[in-house]
Amino acid sequence: MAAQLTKYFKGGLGDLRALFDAVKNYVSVVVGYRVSGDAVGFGPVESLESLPLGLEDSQAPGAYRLSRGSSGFFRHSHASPKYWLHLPVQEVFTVLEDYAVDIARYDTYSAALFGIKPCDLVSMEVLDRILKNDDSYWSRRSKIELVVVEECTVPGATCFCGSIGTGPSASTGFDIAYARLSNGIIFKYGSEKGLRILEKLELTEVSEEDVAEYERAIARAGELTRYLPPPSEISKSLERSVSDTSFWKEVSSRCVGCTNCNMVCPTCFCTEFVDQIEPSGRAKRVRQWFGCLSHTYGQVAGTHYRPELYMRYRHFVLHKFLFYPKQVGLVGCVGCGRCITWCPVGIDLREVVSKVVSRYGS
Amino acid sequence: MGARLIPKVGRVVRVVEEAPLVRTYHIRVEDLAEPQPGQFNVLYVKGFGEVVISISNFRYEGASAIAEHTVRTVGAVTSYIQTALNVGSPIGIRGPYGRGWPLKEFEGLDVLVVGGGIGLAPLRPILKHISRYRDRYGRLMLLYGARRPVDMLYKYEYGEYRAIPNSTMLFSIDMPYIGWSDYVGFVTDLIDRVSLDPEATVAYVCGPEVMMKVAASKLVKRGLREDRIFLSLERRCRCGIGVCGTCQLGHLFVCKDGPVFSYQEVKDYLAVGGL
Amino acid sequence: MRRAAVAIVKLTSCSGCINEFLYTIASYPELLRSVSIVHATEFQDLNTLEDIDVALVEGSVVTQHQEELVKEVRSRARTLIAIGTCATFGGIQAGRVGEDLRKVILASYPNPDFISALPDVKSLDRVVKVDFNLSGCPVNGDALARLLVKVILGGSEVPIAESVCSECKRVGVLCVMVSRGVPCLGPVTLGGCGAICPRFGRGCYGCYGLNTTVVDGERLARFSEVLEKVGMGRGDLEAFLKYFSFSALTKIRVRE
Amino acid sequence: MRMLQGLLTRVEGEGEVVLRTENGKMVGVEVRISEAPRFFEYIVRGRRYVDVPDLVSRICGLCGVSYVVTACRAFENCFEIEVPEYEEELRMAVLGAERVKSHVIHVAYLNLPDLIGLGSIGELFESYTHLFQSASKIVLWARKAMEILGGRFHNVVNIRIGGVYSFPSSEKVRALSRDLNEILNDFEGLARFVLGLRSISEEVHKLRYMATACSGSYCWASNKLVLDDGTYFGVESFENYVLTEQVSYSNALRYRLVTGEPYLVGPIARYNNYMKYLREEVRELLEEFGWNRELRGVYQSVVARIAETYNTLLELRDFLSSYRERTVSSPPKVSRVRGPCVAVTEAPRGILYHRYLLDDNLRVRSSNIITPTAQNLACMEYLIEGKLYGSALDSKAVEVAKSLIRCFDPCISCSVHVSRVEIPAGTTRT
Ligand SMILES: Cc1cc2nc3c(=O)[nH]c(=O)nc-3n(C[C@H](O)[C@H](O)[C@H](O)COP(=O)(O)OP(=O)(O)OC[C@H]3O[C@@H](n4cnc5c(N)ncnc54)[C@H](O)[C@@H]3O)c2cc1C
Ligand code: SF4
Ligand code: SF4
Ligand code: SF4
Repeated sequence: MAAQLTKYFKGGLGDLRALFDAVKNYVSVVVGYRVSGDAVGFGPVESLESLPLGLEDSQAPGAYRLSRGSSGFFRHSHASPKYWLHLPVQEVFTVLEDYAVDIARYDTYSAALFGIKPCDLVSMEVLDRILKNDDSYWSRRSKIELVVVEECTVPGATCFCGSIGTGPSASTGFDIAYARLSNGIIFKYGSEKGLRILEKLELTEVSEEDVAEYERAIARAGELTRYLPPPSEISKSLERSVSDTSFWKEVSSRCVGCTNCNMVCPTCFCTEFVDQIEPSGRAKRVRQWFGCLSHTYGQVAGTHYRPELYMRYRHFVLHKFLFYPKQVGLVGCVGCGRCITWCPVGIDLREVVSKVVSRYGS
Repeated sequence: MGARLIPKVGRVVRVVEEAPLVRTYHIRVEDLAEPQPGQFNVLYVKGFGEVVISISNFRYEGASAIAEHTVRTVGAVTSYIQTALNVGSPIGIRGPYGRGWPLKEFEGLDVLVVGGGIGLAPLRPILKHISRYRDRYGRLMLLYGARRPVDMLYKYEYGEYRAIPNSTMLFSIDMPYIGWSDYVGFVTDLIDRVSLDPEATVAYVCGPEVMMKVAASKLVKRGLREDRIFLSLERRCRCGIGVCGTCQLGHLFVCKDGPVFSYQEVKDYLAVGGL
Repeated sequence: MRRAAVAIVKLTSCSGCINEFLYTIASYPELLRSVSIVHATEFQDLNTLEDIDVALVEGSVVTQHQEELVKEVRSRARTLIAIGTCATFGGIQAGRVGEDLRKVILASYPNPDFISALPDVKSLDRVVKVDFNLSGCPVNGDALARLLVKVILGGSEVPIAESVCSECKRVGVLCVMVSRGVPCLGPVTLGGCGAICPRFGRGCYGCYGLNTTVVDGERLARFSEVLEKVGMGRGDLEAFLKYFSFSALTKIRVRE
Repeated sequence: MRMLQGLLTRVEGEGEVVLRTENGKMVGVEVRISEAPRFFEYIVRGRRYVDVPDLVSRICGLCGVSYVVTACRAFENCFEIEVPEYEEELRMAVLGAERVKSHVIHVAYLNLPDLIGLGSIGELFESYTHLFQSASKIVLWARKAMEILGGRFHNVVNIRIGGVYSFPSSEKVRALSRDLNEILNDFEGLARFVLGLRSISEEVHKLRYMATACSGSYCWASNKLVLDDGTYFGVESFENYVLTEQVSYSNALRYRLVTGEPYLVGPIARYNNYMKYLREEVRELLEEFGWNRELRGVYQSVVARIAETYNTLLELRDFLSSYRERTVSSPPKVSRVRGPCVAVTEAPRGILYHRYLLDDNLRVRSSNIITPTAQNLACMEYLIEGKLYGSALDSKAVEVAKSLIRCFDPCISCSVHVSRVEIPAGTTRT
C-alpha cells in the first residue's frame, strides 16, 4: 500500500483550514473529535475551531487531563468513531397499539471523518467486518464518503499502536492523511479522491528533507509505542493461558467490572436490548452498548456461562487478541490505550498482555 | 438492506400443553422461509422482549407458514409467553437463523439422536426428516431423558417415532417414578445400551451443556469421530444474527456460527469453565 | 380486564419514592384505568390491605410494627416490589446502626424516654421475600413505570446489572474521576439513574447501592485505595456505603 | 376517658389525630406523629460539611431542595462565602420548581378532593379528568425543570455550597421555557377552578405567624425573620424566639413562641406579609375572585398556594427566557469557622431552620434542624381544640380535624425525620 503514496504535500495551519472547508463542501456533515465545553467527544464538527487542535491531553493508567496551548498535541479522548457509527443508545422499533411495527428511521446524510487517528481508522475496519449484518451501523458507515486522518507524531503515554501495527501512521482505508511536524504540516493521499482534493489546495511541494523528517517522526513515534511483542506471539501465549484460572484471577483482582474499558474501546461492539411498554399498549425496543465486564454478560435464565469476573475479564482480553483474528482476520485491539487511561482503577492492558507473554510465550 | 431486527407479526393458531411449564405454540405467519432442521426463530412479545426458540416443526398451509415452537418457562419473557399468549394472540417472529443439523452430508449413516429435557425440541425436526426420507439413512436411535415422565415432550408422537422402520427408542428419567418401567438415571447412560457402528454413525445431541459434554466424550470413547458428533449449544442470545455479541463462545457466535457445532469445533472451548 | 389492585406502603423513609409513583400516574394517567389503588395513605382515605396484586413498598423496617405490617402485606400480595434504596438496602437511616441508641436519640430529642427505636435498620429482603428490588434514592420513576406496567400485565422485566459507568459512557460524559480526579463511586454503584451526578460534573455518591453482582469485599478494599488517592478517605466511603448500601455491607465488609 | 382516633391520610408520612373525650364531649386533641424517627441530627455527625446538603436532602421527599439550599446557606453564612449571582439564580429556580411541584401536588391531589367532596386521586381522575390532567401536566413540567436544572425530581444533585456544580445547556433550558407558556395556560385553568370554589371556608383563625423577612420582594430566603407583630430578628437568634417541647405521644418535637403561643408558618404567613409584592398578573387574578386580601384562616391557605405557584411560574418564565449557559465558579476554599452555621429558607410548608456546629476538621459536631411541619403542630392542635372543644364526638368530628390538618399540608416524614406506623392490618376506615 505504502508504495501507492508517491506524493506528499506541505502546508501550514491555513492549509488545514482550507482542507477542512473543502471537505465540508464535499459532504453534508463533518465528524470528528469535537470539543464541547471542557471535554472532547466525537460528533459533528462545525468548523476547525471545534477540533481539538489547540489542546493537549496527557494520559496515564486511570488518569486523563486536557490542557490548552497551541504547542500541544491531542491524541484522543474517551470517545472514538464508535460514538458516531454504532450509537450508544438506539431505538430499534416501536410497536403500536394494534401491533403494527414502526421501524426506527436512521438518518442518512453523507459524512466525512476529519482528523481521526490511525488507530481509530483501523478500529472502523474491525467494526465493519464484525457488524456485517448490522443495519443501524451501516446506515451511517456507508454514508462516510471521505476520511481524513491525523497521524501521530507525538504519541501519548498509554498508546501502543506501534505494537499492533495500527499506527502511528495510516497505511490504508483513508483518503487524506496529514501529520503535524515542527515546521508545518505534511499531507498525503490514500485515494484518487483524496489526491484530487489535495491538488485543489494551494500546497507546496515537499523537500526531501521534509519527507525525511516526517519519516523520522513517524518512526520515532512507532518506537515509542512499541511495548509488546508481535500480535501473533500474543495470541499464541493467550491460547496457552486460557485454563490458568489463578493467573486470570490475579490480573483481574483490581477490576470492579465497571465496563469503562468496554465502553471506550473503539472495537467493543456488544449491545443489549431494553423493552418498554406503556399502559396504552405502545411498546418500544431500544438497543444500547453493553459491556462484557458486567455481570449480565453470559447470564441466562437459570444459569450463568461466565459467573465470575475473571472469566469476563479474560474474555475481554482473549477477544481482542485471540478471537478477533479468527473472527475477522484482524487483531481486535488497535492499541489506542483508551481502556488503560479510562479504567478508573488503572489496570494496564499492556502489563497484562506482557505478563501473559512472559509466562506463556515460546 | 432490510431491517434485520424487525419481527414479522404472526398469530398463535394452536397451543399444546407438553409438560408443566412447557407449551408448544403453533404460529402462523406469512412469508417465512423454510428452515433447516435445528434452526431457530426469534420470538417477540410486545413490550416484553425477544427469545430465541428452536423451530420444533414446520409446515406450509397455503401461502402461510406454520412454525412450531416449544417454549419452557424460565425467565421474564418466557413467563409472559406462558401467562399471556393464547390461540389468536399476535406474536412477533423473525428467522430462521443459525446453522442447523447437517443431515444431507451424512445420508447413508446410522443416526443417533440424544436429547435431554427441552433439548428434544430442536431434535424433533431430525426425527420428522428421517421419517420422511427413511431410505436415505441407516438405523435411527433415539435416546431421550427427562427429569420426570411428565416432563417428556411430544408424548403424543412417540407412536409415530416408533413406527419408523429400523429404529430404536430408549427413554430415561432422573428419579424413580411409579409406573415407569424404562431406565432410571442419566440419559447419557443410555449410550452404553445401544450398539453403535462407530465408523458409520452420526450423532445429534441437545440438552443441558453438561449432558452434552458427557454424551460427546462417551461417544468419542465408543469410537465416533469428533466431526460426526453434533451439539446444539446455548449462550445468552439476544439478536440472533451475530450483531449483539452476547452469545460468543470463544471466537464463535452461537447464533450465526451455530447453534449446531461439531464436537471437534467446540471441545477445547467447552473444556474451559467460563470461557 | 380486571383492574390490578395496587397497594402503596410506606415504612421508614421520606416519601420520595412514593412521589415517584405519583409521577408515574401523572405520566400515564390511563394507568388509573387498569389499576385500583387499594392502599395509599398518602393520597387517599379509604385503604385496605386485602388481595393485593402489586404492593409497592417504600422504606426500611425499623420497628416491630413495621415488620408485622410488611409480613401482612407480603401474605396478601401476589407481587411485592421494594422501591428505593431504603427498602432495598436500608437507606440513610441505617447510618446510625451500631451506635449507642441512647446517644442517637439524645442527638435529636431532649427526652429520650418518649422515643422508642430498635437497634437495627432492615431492608425488606431481610424480612420478607421480595419479587423485585428497584433501588435508587429516589427510585427512578421511569424505571418504576416500566416495571409496573409489565407487572400489571402479568409479566416482568429482563434484569440487567451494570454500573453507573456504563451509563456515564453511553451518555458520553467525561469521567470525573479519571479526567478531574473527583472521587466517584460510579464504578461500584448499580446503574439505573442515568449517571445523574457525573452529568452535572460531580462524583457519584452511590445512592443506587453497591453493585454486588461484581463487587466483593476484596475488590471494594482495592477500590477504596483508588478513592483515597483522589481524596476520599476510607471513613467517608464507609459512611456513604452505610447510608446507601447498608444491607449489602452486612454481606461484604470493607477489609481493614 | 374515651379516645377516637383517625389515621391521617392524604398527608405525606404517617400520623394520627386523637380526640380525647369525657362524657361524650371533646376535651383535648393529640396530633400524633407516629412516623419512626430517622435521627438525622445523629446521622450527619462526623460528616464533612460538604457532604451535608446531600444527606439532609433525604429528610423530605417533597421538599428536599429546601433542605439542600438551607444547609448550603448555613455553611455559606458561617464561612462567609459569596455565591455568584447567576449560580444563586439557578439555585432559586430549582427551589421555585420544587415549590410548584409541592404546591400543585397538595392543591390538586391532596386538598382539592376535600374541597369538592372526593376521597382520592382516582376519583378526581374519574370525575374531573381535565383538571387532573392539567395538574399532572404542571407537575410533569416542574419535574422536567428540576431534572434539567437540578438533576432530578428529588434529591437534586446540582446544588453545592458556594453555588452549583454546572450550568445546564441553553438548548435544554430553551425547551423548558417554550413548554412553560403552555403550562401557564393549564395553571390558569386550575387556578380559576380553585379560586372560584365556594367551598373554601371563611372561618377566621386568630393565629400568630412567622416568616422570613425581605424588603421589597416576596420572601423565600433571607437571614432575617419576622413575626406578625412586626418583630424582626436575625436567624442566629431564632432559637431564642421559640420554645422546643417534646410530648410523650409524638415522635416529632414541636415549637411555640416564647410566650407559649403556637405560631403558624407557611403559605398564609408569607402571603399576609408579602402579598403586595406579588406580580401584577397574580394580583389581578386574585382580584377577579375577590381574594386579593389578607387571608383569615388556614382553610384559605389553598389561595396562598395558588398565588405563590402562579408567582413562581412567572418568575421562572423570566429566569428561563433570559438564561445563558455560563462557567461555574470554582468551589470555595475554606479553613476555619467561628460559631454555628445557621440559615432559614422558606420551604413550601414554611420556614426551615438549620444549625450546624463544626469541629476543627470541619466535620459536623452537632446540628439542629427545625422543620415547618414541626412548628405547625402546636397550631394544629390549637385550632382543632378551638373548633371541637365540648362538642359531641363522632367520626365526623375526626373528619373535621383531619381536613383542618390537611390544610397545613403537613410533611410528617420530615417533621420527625422518623416514625411508628399505626396501620391496623386489614381494612383501615377513617
Ligand atoms: C439456539 C437456541 C435455541 C433455543 N431453543 C429453545 C427452545 O426450543 N425452547 C426453549 O424453551 N428454550 C430455548 N432456548 C432457550 C431460550 O432462549 C431461553 O430459555 C429464553 O431466552 C429465556 O428467556 P427469558 O426471557 O424467559 O429469560 P430471562 O432470564 O429473563 O432472559 C433475558 C434474555 O436473555 C436471553 N436469554 C436468557 N436465557 C437464555 C438462554 N438460555 N439462551 C439464550 N438466551 C437466553 C434472552 O434473550 C432473554 O430474552 C434456546 C436457546 C438458544 C440459544
Ligand atoms: S482494547 Fe484497549 S487499547 Fe485496545 S483498542 Fe480497545 S480500548 Fe484501545
Ligand atoms: S464519572 Fe464516575 S460513573 Fe462516570 S465513568 Fe467515571 S467513575 Fe464511572
Ligand atoms: S450518580 Fe450515583 S449518587 Fe448520583 S444519582 Fe446516580 S447513583 Fe445516585
